[in-house]
Amino acid sequence: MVNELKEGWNVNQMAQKVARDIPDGSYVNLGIGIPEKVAAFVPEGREFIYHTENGLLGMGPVPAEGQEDPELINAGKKAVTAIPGACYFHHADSFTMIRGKHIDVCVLGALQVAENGDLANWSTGEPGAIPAVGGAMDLVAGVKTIYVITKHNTKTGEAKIVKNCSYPLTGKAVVNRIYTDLAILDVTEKGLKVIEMAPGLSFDYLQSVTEAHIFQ
Amino acid sequence: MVNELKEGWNVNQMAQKVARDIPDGSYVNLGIGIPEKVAAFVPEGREFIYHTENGLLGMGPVPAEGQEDPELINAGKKAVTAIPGACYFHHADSFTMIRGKHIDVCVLGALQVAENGDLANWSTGEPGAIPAVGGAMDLVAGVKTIYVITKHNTKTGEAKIVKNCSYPLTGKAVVNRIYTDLAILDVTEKGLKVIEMAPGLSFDYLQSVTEAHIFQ
Amino acid sequence: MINKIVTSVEEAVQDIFDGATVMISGFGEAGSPIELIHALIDQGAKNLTIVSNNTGSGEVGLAALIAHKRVKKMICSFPRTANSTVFPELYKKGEIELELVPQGTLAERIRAGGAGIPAFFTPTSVGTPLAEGKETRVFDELTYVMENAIKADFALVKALKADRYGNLVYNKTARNFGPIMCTAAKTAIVQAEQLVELGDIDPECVVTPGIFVKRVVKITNPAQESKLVAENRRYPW
Amino acid sequence: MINKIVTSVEEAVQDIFDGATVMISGFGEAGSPIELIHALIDQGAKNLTIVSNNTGSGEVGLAALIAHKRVKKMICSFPRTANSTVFPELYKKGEIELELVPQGTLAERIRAGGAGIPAFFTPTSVGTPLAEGKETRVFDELTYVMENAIKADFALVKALKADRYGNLVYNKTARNFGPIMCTAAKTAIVQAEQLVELGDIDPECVVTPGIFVKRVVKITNPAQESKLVAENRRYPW
Repeated sequence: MVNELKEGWNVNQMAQKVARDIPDGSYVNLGIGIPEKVAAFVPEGREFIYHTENGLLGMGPVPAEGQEDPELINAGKKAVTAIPGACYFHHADSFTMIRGKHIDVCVLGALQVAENGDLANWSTGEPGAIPAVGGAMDLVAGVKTIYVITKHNTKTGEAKIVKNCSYPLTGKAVVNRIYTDLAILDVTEKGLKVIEMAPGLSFDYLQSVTEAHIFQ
Repeated sequence: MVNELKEGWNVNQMAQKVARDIPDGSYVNLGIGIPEKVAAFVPEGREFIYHTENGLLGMGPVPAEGQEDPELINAGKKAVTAIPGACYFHHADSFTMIRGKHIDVCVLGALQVAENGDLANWSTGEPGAIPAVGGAMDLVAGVKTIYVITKHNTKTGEAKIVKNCSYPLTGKAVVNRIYTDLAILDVTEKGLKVIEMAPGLSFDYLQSVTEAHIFQ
Repeated sequence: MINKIVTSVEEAVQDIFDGATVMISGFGEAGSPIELIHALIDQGAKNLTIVSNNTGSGEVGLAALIAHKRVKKMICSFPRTANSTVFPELYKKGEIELELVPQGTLAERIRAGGAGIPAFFTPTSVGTPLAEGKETRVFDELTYVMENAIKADFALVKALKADRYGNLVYNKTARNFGPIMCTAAKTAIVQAEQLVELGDIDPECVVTPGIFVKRVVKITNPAQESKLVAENRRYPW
Repeated sequence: MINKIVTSVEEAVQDIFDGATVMISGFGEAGSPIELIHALIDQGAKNLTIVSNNTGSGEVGLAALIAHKRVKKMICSFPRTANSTVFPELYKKGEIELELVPQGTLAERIRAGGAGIPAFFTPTSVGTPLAEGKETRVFDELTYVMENAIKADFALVKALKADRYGNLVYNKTARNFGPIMCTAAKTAIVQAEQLVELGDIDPECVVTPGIFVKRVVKITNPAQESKLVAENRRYPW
């Protein structure tokens, strides 16, 4: 399957749509990579509190150059800041927040998402590859709402929104909503429901570039 | 069995003997009642740190009258103080110290101790009595060394050092050493070994007022 | 804007429903949220299951809640203490249930409830009547008993300081069960002696992160239970 | 008198034995006790099982310990990070074992080890390859996997301040695994930037109570791993 579409939302537009769907006052964990961009698009009048699983609630923006503290970092090991009202804690307490269902929303990247909400985002399962899981399995098992933000297909045109994940799972039936460059899809009991499509896109075209069955 | 002995150690002497056997630098939890008296007899040159399971490590002496703080209390709900170097923590962390085998010595009272080290100290099992256990079962399950300090027999002459506990157990085979007004007894694989006797006491007399089998 | 501060104890406890499970902080009077408990008495919810280390003393606070027959069941480690007569009398009459739990197991079950751990194994109570009927299991030649998490619909907690995010610090040994109860309740309701601005609590010293707290109400001079008992006060007065 | 302060890193790590299990604090470079790790390299213990979130970067600190073939097995959640080449190369050659554990499960297993809990149930990893071969169980219609505690012979931990009782506070997100590792190791060895008098750390703000700490050594200006890596430093130098 080849993705012939040239248009579609860019990464910032995708991130903005995620932010739009997060309720005021939410506690939010943003995964490494594209999900981090969501922080730049908090809608007017809303306040989110960002959790980073390495031990900070109330993560603020990237520090000014030269102001980085190597002991104030996020889960991606990048320098961050702490807002007034932030707090630090150890890893067991941090994952109490995650596993105990205290975090409202987690935004994660994906290698594959299946139509039943299965997520694969930690390993391609290649022999000889170094597996690394971090907090991904804890997040999908514990956070109330899981949003995936990802390109609809890979650079080489392979499907990421699939019938069944071929890569090792991060969690079974854990994803609630998928934000791609082409569409927003809800994981429902009946399968993937299209909530919104990029401008100019037809449903038939969207289905043609999606391995999973989708419906409107 | 009637306790005809008039002599024997008094409570302060018993407490002093317990304190004598606690190594320098120990973390110590003292039960409610007679065990609390141990704190007054720290031998010259030794430093003990007292843990109270309601959330204080570094418990200090009773405050001067008028200096009591109703929010600075011990497990017996009496006003205490905190020494320099003390710290406060919540109950789950406090019992991490206990259950995780971080406390070196716990000194407890007893209703009955059996010759295999079984301890009964929380309930007489009377029908209609209000059972109350507190931290006793956690302490005997988790603290490295359990010392019991108790009168050898009850006021009415009944045995407290018994073959088998008739009261509900606090823990099975948990007691290491027993300090009574008449003797100090070690719980060994072979039974109760007499380590020390009150002045003027004969072994035969001691055995005659002890239900459990003892040996020298 | 996130603002967890409510202006009255009435508002703070308004949605506690009949049959709810309510955790109440405190070890004896230290950390007991007496004003929130009194508001709960006024509010009227009944058939409550209360999780608290003790059962209160005299006829104020938790003891008053029990005296008003609002409590179906107590889950606690030490139901009788100095000046506690209300619970013992109802218990002897068979009018209140008791689940007796060793203090450390109680704390760990609450902590597990907050941490998404449904069950764990502990050496505490093995071989005693409190382990009867419970599953046991051997790890490394030692026997442990399986214990289940406790969660609650509400927690009533006393703190020293709070900010609008719900970050909390406590006072000395009044900390006791507060932090873990905040994690294990769907709705943690806190009375704090001081409300402070965001950032006034050192981020290294926050004891309860605000994420675990839903509502905060200011009670500047909380009543002292032992003093009320000494004065023979009874709630409501 | 209780005095846990030792005067050198050599003395601090002298009894770490071949085959020991050693927990090492840190998330990336934040909280990594690099001077203690270098002292362990100099000391020579081998066949170690290391419990740490990552595997180090460049050829300093934990990565240098691995490069010197002292590590038989890594228990960690994320063995590959920016500038980490040492572990991946040895792993591909089959010269080092890996037990991959989800980060929160790793934290909880360590916390359980310190708290006397031999095993617990968690929803994390259910239905994934990391749950394969593990016991699962249903509570309230949801499936959980049983995980065992991890304990260690030693922990090497970086803190900000310590006193002679071993009370510790940490710096920001360098806190990460330090507090739980101190609880789970028989001998927790700490490097602290500052040594302070008893009472200088507010008793309300102590993060690791001294009871969990055996030795403290002062390292006033700890090396910064990312800086050493940027300078292409390799230990020993």
